[in-house]
Amino acid sequence: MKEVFVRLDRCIGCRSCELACAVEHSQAKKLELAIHETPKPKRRVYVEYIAGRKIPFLCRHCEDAPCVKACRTGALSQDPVTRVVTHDPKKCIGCWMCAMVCPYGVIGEEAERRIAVKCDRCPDREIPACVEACRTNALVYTEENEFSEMVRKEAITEYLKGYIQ
Amino acid sequence: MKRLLLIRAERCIRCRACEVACAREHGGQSRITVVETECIAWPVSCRHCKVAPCIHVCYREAIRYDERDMVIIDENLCTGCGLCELACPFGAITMVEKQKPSKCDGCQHLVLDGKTPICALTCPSGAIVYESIEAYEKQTRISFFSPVR
Amino acid sequence: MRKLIVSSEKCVGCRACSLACPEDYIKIEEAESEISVEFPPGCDMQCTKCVDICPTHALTLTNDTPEKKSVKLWFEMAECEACGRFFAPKMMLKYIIRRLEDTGLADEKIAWLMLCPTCRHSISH
Amino acid sequence: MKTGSKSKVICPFCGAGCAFFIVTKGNSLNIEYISDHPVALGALCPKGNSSISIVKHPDRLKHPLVKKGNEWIELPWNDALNLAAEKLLDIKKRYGADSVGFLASARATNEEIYLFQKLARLFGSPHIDHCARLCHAPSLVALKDMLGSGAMTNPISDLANSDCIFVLGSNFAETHPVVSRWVWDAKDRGAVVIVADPRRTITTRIADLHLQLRSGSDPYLLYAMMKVIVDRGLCDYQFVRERTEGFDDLYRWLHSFDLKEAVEFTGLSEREIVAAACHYAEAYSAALIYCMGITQHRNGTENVRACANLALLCGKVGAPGSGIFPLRGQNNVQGACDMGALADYLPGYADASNHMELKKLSRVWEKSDLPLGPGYTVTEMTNASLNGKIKAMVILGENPVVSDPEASGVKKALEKLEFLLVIDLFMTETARYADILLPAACWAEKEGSYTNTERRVQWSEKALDPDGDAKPDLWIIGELGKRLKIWGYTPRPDEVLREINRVVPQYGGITPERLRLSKNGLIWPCQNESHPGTPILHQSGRFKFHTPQFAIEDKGKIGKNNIFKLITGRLVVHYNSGSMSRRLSELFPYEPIASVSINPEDAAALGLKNGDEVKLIGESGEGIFQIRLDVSVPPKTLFLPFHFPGVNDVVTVGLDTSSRTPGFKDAECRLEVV
Repeated sequence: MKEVFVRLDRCIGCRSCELACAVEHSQAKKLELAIHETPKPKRRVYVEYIAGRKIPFLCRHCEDAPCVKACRTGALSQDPVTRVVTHDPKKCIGCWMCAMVCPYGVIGEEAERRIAVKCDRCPDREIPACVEACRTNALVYTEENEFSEMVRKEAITEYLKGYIQ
Repeated sequence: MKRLLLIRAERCIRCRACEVACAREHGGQSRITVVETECIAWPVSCRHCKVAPCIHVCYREAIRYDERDMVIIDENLCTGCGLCELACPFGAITMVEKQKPSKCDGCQHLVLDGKTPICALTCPSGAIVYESIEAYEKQTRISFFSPVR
Repeated sequence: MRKLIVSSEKCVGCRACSLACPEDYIKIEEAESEISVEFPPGCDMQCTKCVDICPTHALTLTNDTPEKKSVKLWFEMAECEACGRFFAPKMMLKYIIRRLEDTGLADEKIAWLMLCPTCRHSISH
Repeated sequence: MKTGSKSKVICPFCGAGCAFFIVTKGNSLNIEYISDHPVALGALCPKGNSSISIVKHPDRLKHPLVKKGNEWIELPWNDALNLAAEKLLDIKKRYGADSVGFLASARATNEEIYLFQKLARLFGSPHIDHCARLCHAPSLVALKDMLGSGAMTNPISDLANSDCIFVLGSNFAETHPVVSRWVWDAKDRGAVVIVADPRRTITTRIADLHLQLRSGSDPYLLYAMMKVIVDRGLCDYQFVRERTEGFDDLYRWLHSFDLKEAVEFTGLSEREIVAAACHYAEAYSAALIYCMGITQHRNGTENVRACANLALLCGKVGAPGSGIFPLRGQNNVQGACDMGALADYLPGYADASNHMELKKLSRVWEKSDLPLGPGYTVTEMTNASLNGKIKAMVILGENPVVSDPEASGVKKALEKLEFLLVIDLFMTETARYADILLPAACWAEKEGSYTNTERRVQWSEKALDPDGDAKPDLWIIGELGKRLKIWGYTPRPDEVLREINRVVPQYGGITPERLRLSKNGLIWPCQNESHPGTPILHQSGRFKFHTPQFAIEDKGKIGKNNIFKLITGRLVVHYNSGSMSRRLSELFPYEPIASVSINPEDAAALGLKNGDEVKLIGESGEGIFQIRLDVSVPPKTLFLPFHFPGVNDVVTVGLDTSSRTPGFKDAECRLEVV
């Protein structure tokens, strides 16, 4: 299955992913229209500056997702095949159990309705909006083995560079 | 940003300070219960849901939101039927003597004065916090990727 | 003396009337997996508390002469899925599901309603 | 009486020294939290939250009582005090002044404790001690010797700045719940928390690394860690070179120390020891928290020395986030030590067996021939009473019948006394043996200063007048002194504190005026009025390494013939001897009886179920307790909370040689199914 991988060393903290995410989850799906919408479009990916590093946080769609377990009403559900955790706003009662058990802190609040919002990995798109928007390829949407292969290749290139010099 | 009573369950040391403080503040009946299992403990109290089942189920409209979006019970309208106790997804409403429901009112008397609810004030380990979801989640994210770990 | 008419379809066995009655005319009997509510045929009080309080409008008081026999309704109790305790009449839970219809929460079965309030304390389901 | 008032008081329970406001409105009391208080940001544990119920508790003593035969007779204050003084003077005349023992309370104010020890010493008895002897006397002896001060080096909130927190023999989440906030804050910053404890406690839930070592093998663990650190070159050589002495001896000793032996003895794997050592030594700043799991052993002083050695070796002393944190138990036990209510120390930790120091003190007190120390300690006093060397005792708010080991012996000793004067809030187990029982005012009913575990001296205000005839301890001690012809008048707290300023050098600048004005109190050492206080000790100065000389006797009895290791400890909802917490309806229902925790495997082997009763047989006493199956207790070990009378009947232990602290945690007992 494809996952969104994060390459921490590549993130420059430009927050393009946050913007793209909010636009993607607006009604109009266009930046110039989205900014006037109510409820205000909300990002589901968060870039944090921690001790000089920039780290994008987005839902890891955990295999054994604590948020799904904690959800009383079944608003959060996990696809049995893709393991994507989706949130049904109709069933959400705004109790914040999911936010309290999430180890990554990636469940946000839709301020107007006071219910949870979280990454749904852009069901309407081939590639999630945040990945597409990332200028530095800090976010990668790929298969797990392809990602490790990529990292391996990069590492060997780096190593060879030093060797040749 | 609306501030809420949120729980950092991993911090709970099941000391029950919240229960004692809550009982003192609300005339002897604690509205928060510390639940413990072998590996974790956490305080259970009303989550003040936005779509609150207890409000929907109450046919007398005795349960409502106050100015700060906390779910409160109007004791004068309540008949003690126990529907809210059964409807609550968290078991946070208990019926006490003479079938009066007892549930967290988010320390309405303190919060309206600009203070913090008593359980969040007294929690020695900082397991109960009174802050916005935004701030809470940010704290979670930052502590997840703290530098030394 | 007024006649008390009970609608057995509407009553869910919530016990509110019994608690409201100032004279304890409405009697509750609890068995292991069942609960019974016994309504008197009539009432000589000038109060309508039970009628006012009934969530399902199952009770009416009329000025007819009451019958001799009292009405006894039996309700099956629901069993907690986690601890196996009988905690509430099944009808009452059904009524709650009906009340929650407009929230979008109501499926044919709401997960947490199958647990007793104590078992709902658990952090995960 | 002030009505509708708000007074800042210090919590009467543990040593953390949380402050809160008592709000009185007519007859009702309530708590208002101080959310910017430095100890815990205004948080209170369940004990602190229920503390105001003590004030109006119906069991409070209201009048002085005198025992006539088997009955208590109420007496006016004047008569009771006259009678007490008469008896004491009579015993002094017949047996000499040193036949009277004095036990101070670690929960009275500094002023009261100072005046009490002054009373004892001016009366002519060197036998003054208090319950620090039962907990942190080894810290006092060892740390004073090695670092120069026997107290916690950094404030509690400084734990949040640590990168590694090493917890030894402490269950602070239950004993000092407010400490856990700062440990969590450090952890959120990325700190590593290592907890060494034979049990799996609430504290070990916080831990990243839990070292489940065998009870009593702490020095082996510590020296094994030091050996790893030295072998891998992880010590702070600059610190060792510039600021310490005696490293060579320790190095040589460590060279001959066998890691395998430690692995065998502690029951830990070598990997765990190495991991703990590397985390501690490599962290930028590291804190070492220890508590009674270290001190209450027959080699308690040696254990504390090992802790200090480790901290010195890695240079983790005297910087923000780096220090040694012995958590003290009572809200003023630090102050009681500072005030010299100890058998071997005068006020300000001057040596009681030193003639020069006594001479200095006698100049201030204007009386020559002060008694030469060291006097009897808490446990020695009861023994001396059994030998007939102590004939009378004055006990200020202590409960040795519950808190001392071999409680049956203590009871016999108190019975044997010719005269026993007890000053307390309640009819405690000890008070029942008194000849005269004087009712004291509780903490909210008097004013004075308290020193918490981080050396913070705080002023506690008077919130209300005592019910009935109860009087503040200071007044009682003053009046008693007047009748014993020691001084002419009863001083006020301010006057006593001013005398403390002159006598105790660390308190030189902690004047009543400054204390009342300062919001967060002052942290000693504070030598003069312009000194701001010293939150972090040992930022400069030289320290001494200690060359270990310990031997752990393993009698090898445990595990055979139903002999179990017995660990006693605290529960979060109870406090020490329980004379307060067992009376509080808020706390009592959580833990109503002393139930003994046992590993389910052991219980299954004996055919025991939850709630069954067993008989525990110690060397000098026995008791019947209920069983609680608990996986957190290791096999062949029992855990018993010591807040209940009867628990210490089972505990029979030897004393630590240097500090004369009983090794509570070394106890063993035989279990019999009833």
